[in-house]
Amino acid sequence: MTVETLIALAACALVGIGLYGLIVQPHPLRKVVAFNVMGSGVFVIFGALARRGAAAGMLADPVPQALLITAIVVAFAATAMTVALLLRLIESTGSASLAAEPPSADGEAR
Amino acid sequence: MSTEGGLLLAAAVLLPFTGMLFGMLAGGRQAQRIAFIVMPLGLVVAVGIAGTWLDGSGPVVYLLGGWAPPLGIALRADGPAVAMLLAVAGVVTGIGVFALADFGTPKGSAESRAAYSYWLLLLAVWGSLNLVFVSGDLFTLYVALELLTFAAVPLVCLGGSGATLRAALRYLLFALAGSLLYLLGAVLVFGAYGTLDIAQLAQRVQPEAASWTMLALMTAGLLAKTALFPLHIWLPPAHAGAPAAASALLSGLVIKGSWFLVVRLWFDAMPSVVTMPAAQLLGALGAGAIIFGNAVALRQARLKLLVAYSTVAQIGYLFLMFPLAFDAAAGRIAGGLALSGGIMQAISHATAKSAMFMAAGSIYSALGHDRVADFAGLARALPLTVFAFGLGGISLVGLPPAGGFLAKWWLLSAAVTSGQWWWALVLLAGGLLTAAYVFVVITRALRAPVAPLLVAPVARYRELATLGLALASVLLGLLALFDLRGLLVGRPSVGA
Amino acid sequence: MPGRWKSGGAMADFLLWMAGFVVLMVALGLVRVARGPGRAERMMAAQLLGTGATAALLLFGAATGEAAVVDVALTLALLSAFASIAFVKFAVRQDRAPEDGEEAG
Amino acid sequence: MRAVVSLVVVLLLLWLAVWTVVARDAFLAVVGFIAYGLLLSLVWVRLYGIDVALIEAAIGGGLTGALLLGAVGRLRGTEAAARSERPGAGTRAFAMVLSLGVTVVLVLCVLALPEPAPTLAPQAAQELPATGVGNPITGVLLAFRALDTLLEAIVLVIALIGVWSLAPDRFWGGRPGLRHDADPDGVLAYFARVLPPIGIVVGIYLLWAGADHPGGKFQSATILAAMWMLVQMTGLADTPAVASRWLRAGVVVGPLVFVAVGLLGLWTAGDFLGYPPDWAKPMIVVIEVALLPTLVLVLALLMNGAPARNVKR
Amino acid sequence: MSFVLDLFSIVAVSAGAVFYLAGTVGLLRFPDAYTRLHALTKADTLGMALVVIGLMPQVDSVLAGLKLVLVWLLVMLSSAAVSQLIARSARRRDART
Repeated sequence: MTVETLIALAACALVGIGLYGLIVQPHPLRKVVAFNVMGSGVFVIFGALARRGAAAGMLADPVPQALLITAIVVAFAATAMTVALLLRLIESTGSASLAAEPPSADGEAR
Repeated sequence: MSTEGGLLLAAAVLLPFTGMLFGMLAGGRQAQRIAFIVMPLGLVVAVGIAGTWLDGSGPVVYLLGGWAPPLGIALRADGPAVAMLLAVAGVVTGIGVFALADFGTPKGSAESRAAYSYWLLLLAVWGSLNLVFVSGDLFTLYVALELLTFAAVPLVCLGGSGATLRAALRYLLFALAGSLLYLLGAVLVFGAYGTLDIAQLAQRVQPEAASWTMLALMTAGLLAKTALFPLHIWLPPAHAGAPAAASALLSGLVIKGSWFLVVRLWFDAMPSVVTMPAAQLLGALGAGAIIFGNAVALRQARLKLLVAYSTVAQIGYLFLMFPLAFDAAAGRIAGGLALSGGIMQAISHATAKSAMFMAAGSIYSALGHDRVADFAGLARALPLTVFAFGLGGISLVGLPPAGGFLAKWWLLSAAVTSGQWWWALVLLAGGLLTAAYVFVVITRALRAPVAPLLVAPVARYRELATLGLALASVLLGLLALFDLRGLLVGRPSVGA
Repeated sequence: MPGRWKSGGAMADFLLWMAGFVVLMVALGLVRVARGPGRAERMMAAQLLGTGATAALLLFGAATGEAAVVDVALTLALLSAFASIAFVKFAVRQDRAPEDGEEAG
Repeated sequence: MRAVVSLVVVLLLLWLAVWTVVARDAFLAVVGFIAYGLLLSLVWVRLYGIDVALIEAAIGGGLTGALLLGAVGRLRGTEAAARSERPGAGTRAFAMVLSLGVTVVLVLCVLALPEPAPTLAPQAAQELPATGVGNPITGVLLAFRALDTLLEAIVLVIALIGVWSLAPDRFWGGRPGLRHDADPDGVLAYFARVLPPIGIVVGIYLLWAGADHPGGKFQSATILAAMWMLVQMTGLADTPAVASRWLRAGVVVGPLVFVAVGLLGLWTAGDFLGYPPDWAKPMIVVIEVALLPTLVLVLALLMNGAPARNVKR
Repeated sequence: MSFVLDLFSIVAVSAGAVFYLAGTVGLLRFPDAYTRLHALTKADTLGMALVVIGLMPQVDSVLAGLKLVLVWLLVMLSSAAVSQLIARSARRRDART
């Protein structure tokens, strides 16, 4: 087995680990961290595929690598938005619980 | 190669975004003003694309920078994309006019948070949706999905209350997880076939277990974003809690983005991978959504929640077309009647549901509540709005000549011709349940009030915008007089 | 900037092993974060983490022969210094206001 | 032999991932995640993705880590409340089975990938001279797939609008985030005076190097954003108010210039986002330079969060 | 010549690695915050310095060498600042109890 394959397989496990955390951890911040682990698993799979595509004097396929840069930056934006929303929720309600409450109690509708 | 007029596709995507950027810079009243400059321009671009498409013989194509796929990115518009572009441009304009009442910035007043954000996010949603419709590249579509998420989630909690923040956070987590699954599938596609271009993928893809996994991953992610039963739990609180002008956008348009992407994948990108059991599974989830959503909607005491649960049900119809489009003889999924029905359903729901949420918003601001039980006298107080709500309901139920009727008629015909009569039963049962809750709302509103009903005034243009969208939804059915079906799907978007 | 590290063959193998060793050491240091007892220990482990990873990256880069890895190490050194400050501020804030995490230190 | 070291790194990575997910509190999870991000940049080097390693080192370990740490400090006891919501054994078993299933399916999928792997490297190598840049990744980001990069800048701007929109109404137009007091001890302040000049030099260097070698605007912007954050965190400078016109101009300049250069390409080369021969490199440099303020401002402002204070009058 | 340089690299890098080992062992085994800090700073500064010095002969350009030195300077700087803050934090804690 090549090292690229080894890394790709480990990345598959990272996706699984992240997914588990995303489901099991009740606190949104823990979900965000798990989401990042899962995301990095996806990214590393892509990176391993890029390395497999080394050709034409390049050590890796540049197209997936470029896409990865985009994806990592987008994932950061997603994390920042989740954190901002979470902090605002805590500030506003004092709770971070995502559990559904009867939404009819809310008079927000216009 | 780019086709004649292909540049319009880039314009359809970048016009709303550029407007958003200028609006962000200018701020205050200018943000709203820029949105109203972009709306007619966007309509013109959409009509221009439709014209170009009618003149040509295949999809409208534009290669950005002249770089051909797989290295470059192609934008493509086929029948369904053109139909969705037009519908979205129209609905966005209608919602925009309606939103002036809630988010208008009067001359001389300071910039307000909600208004500033609303107009920018409205344009952002529009640009993202257009990108979903015309992009021919799986990764660009991933970026489009994230764009849509980032634009839609803040709309949920524009009001700022705790409950809406919670709904927004739930929505965000669902949407992010969904995008990630989609990206995972797209990554594997690239690893297996060396391209992210949908047209090239359609030619290279092999019906094998790995391809099936890729399609399943991408679809699962998109279903979470579309809120298909049983992944719908984030939707009702989010759509019911948002301000009406935002709910109309979210319920009418945003969910169509991820749904349209499922259509792209199943019909255009990997049609040979789709199997009959998979299509039946998607249909079954749709059927579950129809029955569950309608049944829960029937039990709602508040109008906005009722309309939100109705969205859960209507999403189900959008997925009934997948088994119906499966050509058992050829062993593959094919467009035809069922696809036309699905697209028509999406468009008629977009118009009808936006109108219904807008009506619900007007009712709320007039009465100060939206408890259906206390609607007596409403029809006399707000005749136009109640009428618009009723028209939207007619389209949802599927009575002629509404667009919803045409959509369901096509779906029913497809069910009959393909011998899948059980889906026809679901269609009919869903229609009955829908009729029941629309009927409840209308009869309550028609009742004479016990005491004179006190209502706050509702701006006339607001009611007219609602009525305009509702009428559009009802009149869509008249398109049956033309050979619309052929236009919707007559030309393949993929291949030669 | 262009060009490669001179190291190759046995030297590269040695550097790779050293990189692996440093990574392992740093990871063991993490155990201290979990054990605590105080914030001081946690901050120390974070600091060790940053510098250790930087050193490992340099060794790793020298072993793989990619000259640009020095840039990665440079970035890592900068950003881990930044993260350390965030960490210290976090800890200081917790020290000052054990009940209320809201106050910025 | 060499594979053993890779194996050690990979096993550590998995251990840290598990740590992050199951750690007993959010603080430990975040520290684990920072360590995980550092280790990940090693993996990227091993996969010969130096550009990716740069961005991972900057974002994964640095910005995201600091962002999450800041959030942990403001959880206000919601963690203890969340513990009571921990799902039961049934849900956990279900999640375990689902995650394992996904992992196994992915592993099978990866093992089934074709050999030799499909690649776009030859095509990229063939077309790269037309772009005038030497770094193929910059070529992909700003020529072949320039649309993605433009859209990415727009994604960031939209995310920023979204984050700002979370502000309470009374603070609209005010400054994002909490106020950071100057550090009485002075060590931090000293640090924050010495480090940024170095960071700025490194950041500009990476932007300059990006045309032909690993590096580029994203890596550069992340470092510069971190330096700006450092100055803010140590109380040396305050965050600008979101009503500030120059701030907004800085945020939108990148994508707007990008679109303008795209239109210039339409006029001169006949393709939107295309480049006429010989002019490709200068046009790419213009875009990179224009994107820099946008990226720096947005990355830092995203970390700051929603406006939470009024401007002092 | 090359052999001598390689030998130099091996000795220096190995010595650096030993300091990392010592730092980690110290962090895990030493009894209190101050002694642990002592162990940590050894790893930080000396370990890093030896690694950088050891890698010096392996680079082929002045710029790369300069960047190596810059990495080391950065680590020194942050180590100095952070360890001072850590010590203060520990002292505050001890003063309180």
